[in-house]
Amino acid sequence: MRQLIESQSDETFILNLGPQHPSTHGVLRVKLQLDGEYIVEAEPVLGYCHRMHEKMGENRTFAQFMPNCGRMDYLSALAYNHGYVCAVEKAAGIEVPERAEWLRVITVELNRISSHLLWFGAYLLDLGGFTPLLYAFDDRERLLDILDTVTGSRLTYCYFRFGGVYNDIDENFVPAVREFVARMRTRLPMYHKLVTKNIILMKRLEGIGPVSAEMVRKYGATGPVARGSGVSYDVRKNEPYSVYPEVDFDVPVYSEGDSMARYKVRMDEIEQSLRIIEQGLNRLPEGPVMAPKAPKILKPPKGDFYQAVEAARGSFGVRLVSDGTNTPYRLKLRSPSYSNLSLFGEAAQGMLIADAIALLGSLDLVIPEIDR
Amino acid sequence: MRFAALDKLLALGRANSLWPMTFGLACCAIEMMATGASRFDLDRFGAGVFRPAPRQSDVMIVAGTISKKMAPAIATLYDQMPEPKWVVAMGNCAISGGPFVFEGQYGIVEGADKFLPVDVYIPGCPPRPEALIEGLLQLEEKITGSRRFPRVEPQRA
Amino acid sequence: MVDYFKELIGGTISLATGLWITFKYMWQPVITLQYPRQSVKMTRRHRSHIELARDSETGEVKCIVCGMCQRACPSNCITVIGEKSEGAKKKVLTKYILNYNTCSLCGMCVENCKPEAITFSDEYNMAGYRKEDFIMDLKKRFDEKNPKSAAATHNVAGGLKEDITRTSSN
Amino acid sequence: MNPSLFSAEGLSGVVFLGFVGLIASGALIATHTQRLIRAISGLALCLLGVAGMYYFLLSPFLALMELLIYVGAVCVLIVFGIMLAEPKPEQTVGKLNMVAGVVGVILGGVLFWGLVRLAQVAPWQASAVTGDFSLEAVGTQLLTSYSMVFELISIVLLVAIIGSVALARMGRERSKA
Amino acid sequence: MNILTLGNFLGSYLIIGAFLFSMGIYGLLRRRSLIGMLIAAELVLSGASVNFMAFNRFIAPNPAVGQIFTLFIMGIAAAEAAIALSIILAVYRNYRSIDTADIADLEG
Amino acid sequence: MNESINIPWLVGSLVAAIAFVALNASMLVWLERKVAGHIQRRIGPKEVGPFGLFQSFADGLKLMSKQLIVPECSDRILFKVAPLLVMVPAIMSFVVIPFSENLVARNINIGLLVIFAFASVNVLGLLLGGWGSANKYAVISGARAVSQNVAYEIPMLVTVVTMIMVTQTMNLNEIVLQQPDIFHWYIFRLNASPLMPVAFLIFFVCSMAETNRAPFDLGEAESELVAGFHTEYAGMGFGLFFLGEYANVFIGCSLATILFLGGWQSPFGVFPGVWWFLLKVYTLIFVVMWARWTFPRTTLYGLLNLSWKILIPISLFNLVLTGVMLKVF
Repeated sequence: MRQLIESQSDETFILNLGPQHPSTHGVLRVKLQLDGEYIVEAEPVLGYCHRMHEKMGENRTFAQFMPNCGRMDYLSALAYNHGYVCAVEKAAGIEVPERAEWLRVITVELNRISSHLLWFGAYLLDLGGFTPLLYAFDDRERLLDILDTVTGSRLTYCYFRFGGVYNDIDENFVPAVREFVARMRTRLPMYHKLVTKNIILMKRLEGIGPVSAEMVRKYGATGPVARGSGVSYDVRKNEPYSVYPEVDFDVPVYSEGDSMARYKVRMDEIEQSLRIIEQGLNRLPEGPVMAPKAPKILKPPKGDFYQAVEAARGSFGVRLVSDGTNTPYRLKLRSPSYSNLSLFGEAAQGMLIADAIALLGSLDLVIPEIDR
Repeated sequence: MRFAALDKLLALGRANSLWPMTFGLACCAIEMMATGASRFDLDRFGAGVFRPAPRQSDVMIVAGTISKKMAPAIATLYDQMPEPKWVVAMGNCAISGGPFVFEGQYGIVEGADKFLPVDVYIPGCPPRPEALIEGLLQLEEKITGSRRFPRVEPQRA
Repeated sequence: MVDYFKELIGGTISLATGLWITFKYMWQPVITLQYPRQSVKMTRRHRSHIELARDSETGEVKCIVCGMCQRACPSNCITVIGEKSEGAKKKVLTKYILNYNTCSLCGMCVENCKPEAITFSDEYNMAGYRKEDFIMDLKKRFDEKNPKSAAATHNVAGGLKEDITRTSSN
Repeated sequence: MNPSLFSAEGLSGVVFLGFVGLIASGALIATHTQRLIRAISGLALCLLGVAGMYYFLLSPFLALMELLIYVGAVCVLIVFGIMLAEPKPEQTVGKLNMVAGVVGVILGGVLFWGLVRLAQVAPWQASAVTGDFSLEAVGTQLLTSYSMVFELISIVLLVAIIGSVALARMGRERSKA
Repeated sequence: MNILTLGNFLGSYLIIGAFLFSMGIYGLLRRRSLIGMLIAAELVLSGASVNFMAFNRFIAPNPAVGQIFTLFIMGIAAAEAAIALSIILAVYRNYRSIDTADIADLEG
Repeated sequence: MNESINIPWLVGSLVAAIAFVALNASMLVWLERKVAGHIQRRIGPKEVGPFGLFQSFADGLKLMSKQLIVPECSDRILFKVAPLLVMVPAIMSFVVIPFSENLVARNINIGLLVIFAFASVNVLGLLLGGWGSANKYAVISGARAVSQNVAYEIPMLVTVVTMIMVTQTMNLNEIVLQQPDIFHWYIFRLNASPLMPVAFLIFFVCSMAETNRAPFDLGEAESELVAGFHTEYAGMGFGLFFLGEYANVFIGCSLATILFLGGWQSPFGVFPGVWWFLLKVYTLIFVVMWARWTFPRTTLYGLLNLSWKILIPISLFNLVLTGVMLKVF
C-alpha cells in the first residue's frame, strides 16, 4: 500500500490538522499530505505553545523555577516537580527526610493515575466515545480533591521543595487515599468491560500504528510508548531514584507495538501505581517533611548534573549546569513527548486519517511539554 | 417597545445557549474539560455543547498561554465565528501572559485582550471549574443585563 | 468460518455488555455539584490569591514590610509599599499591591514570609469584566474586611449556606 | 376544459407547469454552467422534473424509482466523480468551443424542431387498453413476458459493476508504473 | 386548450421529451469535459424515457410495457454512469485531465 | 389526475409535518442531552425552564439570530441549497408515515418506496453541502457519508425486500394492520423466517448508519474531521442539518417500528393508537441515543467490513431463507 501511495504524489493534497483541532490536544499542528484518506506524509509542526521554560530557568533562581515545573506537563506536574527537585538536590547535596520521599512517591503516583485517567478519557474522546471520558473524569475529580488537600492546587502543583515537600499531609489524607485505591480497583474492571473488550475499540486499535522496538530506539521514545513496543525501560527500575528501589512493582511490557499495546500498558500502569501507593501508605514513616538544613538561598557548586525521572509519558530528564551562582547557567529539559511525537511522522505513513488519530492519541502527547 | 421585548427574548436565548469552542491552549484547557465533565456539568446552563468548528460556536474560551505563533491562528478562529460572539479569557496566561511574563520574554502574547475583545476575565492559574462557571454566568449577566443565579461566598473548611 | 461466527457473537456480547454498563449508570444518582446553587468548602490548603493575615491580638496586619515576598515571587506580582512615620520604630504597611493576573499560586511568598503575615484566601470563583479588577490592594481589602470597630467578629458576612459534601456513592 | 386555478385540476396543472419549469431550467443549467458541480445540480433538478412527469403519466412507482436511481445514485456517483477527478472546485469546463457550440445549437435546434413537428403531424391513435397501470402488472409482466428485460438489466448491471471495478483498479495500477 | 390542462395531452410530453433529447445532444457537442458529456448523455436518456412513458400512457395497449422499458433505461443509465465514470477516472489518472481536447492525442 | 386529492388535507398535513419535525427535533435534542447526562451521571440541561425543557428553544432562537456566514471560496448556491436538500426530503417522507390508522397524510400503496426515494436524496444534500463549503474536512466528510450510505443501503434494501416478500405489500398502513398484537409483530413471527429478530437488528443498524448516527457518525467525526460536512455552516444552516438529522432518525425508527414492531397497534390487541406508535418510536430513538453515548466510533473500513462481510451476507441469506419458507409453508 505504501509503495502504491508514494507513486501518486501528484494526486495528493495537504490537510492541516491543527493548530486548532479537536484531536491534537491543544495546539499541535500536523501537516498531512493525503491521498484520499491515506496519509502519504505527516509532519508535526511544533512551537504553538512555546513558553520559554528553559530561558526562564536561566533567568530565575532555582526556587523560582519551581512553578514552571508544574506547567510544562500539566497532567503529571508532580513528576516534573520531582525531577527538578531531585536534580537540584543532587547538585546541592541536600538530604531529604524519608517521610518527604515517601510523600513524594505517593503523590507522584497519584498524579500518574490522574494523568493516565485523563489520557484514557481523552483517547476515547478521540475515538469517538464520549462517556468513558466523563467516567474517567469522575475518578479523576476524586483524585484531584485528595491532591488538593495536600498541595492546595488541582492541576499545576508546586508542592515539592528542595529538601522536602511544602507541607505535611493532614489526618484525612491516608484514609482518603485508601478509599480511592479501593474504589479504583473496582472501577478498572468496569473500564475493561466497557471499553477494552469492546469490539469496536479492539478493531480500531489492534494492529493500528505499529511501532517497532527499533523505531523506539531510533527516536528515543520512552515511557508507555516504548513499553508498548517491547522495550522494557522504566526509569524507576533502570535508574532508580528516590525510594523506588524499596518499592515492589512490575513494569508492564507488551511486545505488539500497536495502539492497543500502548493502551494496555497505561491501564496496567494504573494498577501498578495503586500498588505503589498502597506500599507507600503502609510504610509512611513519621518525621519531618523538610530537611532542617536546607538552605534558603541555594547556590549549588559548579558542575553539570543530570537527573531523570519517570513521568507519566516517559523519561523526563533535567540537565542542570551550575556556575555557582543562585541561578542555573543552563537548564536543559528532556521531555518525553517530544521524542514520542517524533515517531509519528514515520509511523503514520500509509495510514488512514482515522487510524492516524488513533496513533496520535496513543502517544499521549502534552503539547506544552513538547514545545516547552 | 415591541422590539425591546424581542431583543430581550433574543438575549435570553443567546445567554442560555452559549456554545463554547473546543479550543484548549494549555493547562487551563484541562480545567475547561473538567468543567464540562460530570462533576461541574456546564450543560446545565446549555453551555455544554462544545463545538469543534468556530462557525457554530458563540463563545471562545481562551484557555491557556497564547504564543506569538498561535496568536494569528486564534485571531483567524475568532474571525470565523459568526456574530454575536464573545470571548472569555480563562486563566492568568490569557489575561496577561501570567507567570510567563518576564523581562525579555520573546514567545508569548501578554494577554488575549491585545488582539481580541475580551468580555470576561477569569483569573487563576488555573482557575477552578467553579470560576469558569462563574465567568460564564457573568457573561450571561452581561448579555441579559440581569443575573438569575445566586452568588456564592467562598468558604473554607 | 468458526472464527467468523465467534467474532460475530463475541462482538455482539461485548457491545451488549457496554450497553448494560451505561444503562446501569444511568439510574445511579448524579454526581454533579450544582455550582451556583451548591458549593464546596475549599480545603485548608487551597491556594487562591493571597491575602493579609490578621493579628488576633492587635487586629492589625502582621506584615512588617520586609519585602521578602516581593523578592521571592517568581513572577513579580507583589509590590509592598510601607512608610515609616516619624518616631515609629517599624515601617507601617500602606499598600500591598498584588497583581493576581500574573500570579502562579506557587506559594513562595507565603513560604518566605517570616511573620506569617500572608495566607491564601479562599476566593476560588473570581471573574470580572475588567482585568484591572484583579490588580488588588490587599491592604485596602483587609481594611474593608476588618473594620476597626468590629475587629472581634469578622466572620459574620458568610451567611447561611448549604454545606455540600460530595455525594460519596461508589 | 377550463378548470379554475384553485380546483384540484387547476392546481395539478400548476404543479405540472412547475415540473416543466424544473425540467427546462435544470436542462439549461446542466448544459450551460461553467462549473461541473452546478451542472450536476441542474441535472438533479431536471431529473426531479422528469420524476414529476412520470407521476403525471400515472406511474408514481417510476417517479420514485427515478428519484431513487437517478438523483440518489447516478447524481451522487457523478458528484463523486467530479470530486475525484477535479481537485479544485474552481475548475471550469473551459471556454466555449465556438464551432462545437454552433454545431450543437444547429443540430439541437434541428432535432428539436423535427421532433416537435413529428409529434404534431403524426396521427397518434390510442389503441384499446388491455393491461392496467398497477405495480402488480409491471411486476408480473417483468417476470413473465418480459423476463428477458429483467435478465438483461441484471447482466448489464453485473457487467457494469465488474467493469467499473476492473477499470478503477487498472487506473490505479497503471499510474503506479 | 387551457395552459393548466397541458398535462393531459400527449403532445406536451412529446415536446418535453424532444426538448430534453435535443438539449442532451446540444450539451454533448458543447461540453468539452467528459463528465459534462456524461451529464448531457443522461439528459438524452431522460428524453427517451419520457417519450416511452408518454406513449405508454396515451396510446400503448399495455401500460406495463412502457414502464418496464423505462425501468430498463434506468438500469442502463446507472450502469452507463458507473462505467463511464470509471473510464473517466482512469483517463484522469493517465492524463491528469478530463478535457476532451487534452486527451485527443493517442500517445498517452 | 384521476385520483382525488384532498388539497386542504394535504397542505395541512405538510404544515403539520414541518411543525412536527421542528418540535420533534427540539424534543429529541433535549432528550438526547438528558440521556447523555444521566448516562454520564450528570444532569444535563436544567437551568433553562423546568428540567431544562426550554433549552432547545433557546438554542433555536440563538441559531436563528446568528449571523449567516457564506465562506468566500464556497459555491454560494450549493452552500445555501444543501441544508434544504437534507431537510425537505425528510419532511416529505413524513407524508406517508402512518401515525395511526387514519392519521396519515397520504396512504399510498408504495409508501415504503417513497421513504427510500426521499432518503436517497438526503445523501446528495450532504455531498453537495460538503463540496459546496470548499473545506477539505467537509469534502472528505461528504465522501465518507456517501460511501457509508451506499454500503448500508444494500443490506437495508435487501432486508426491506425480504419484508415486502413476507408482507406482500408496500403500503405502510397495511403492513401495520397485519400485526394486530405482539404475537403477530413481524419481529416475533419466526414462522415467516427464523431470522426475523436478526433482520430487525440489521435494519436497525442500517438505519443508524444511514442517518449518520454514532457509532457510525463518520461524517461528522469530531476528532478527525472537525465537524464534518457542516464545518462551515453557521446559524440556521447548521440548524437545518440538525433538524434534518433528527427527522431522519425519527423516520428510520418509525420505519423499524412499522415493519417489525406493529406500528400504531397496541401489543395487547386493544387500544391501538398514535400513542403506541410514538412510544415505540421514541423507545427505539432512546436506544439509538444510548448506543451513541456508549460506543466509540467505528472507522470507515470497519464500517464497510461490517456491511459487506456481515450484514450483506446475513441479509441475503435471510432473503433466500424467507423465500424458501414462503414457498414451502
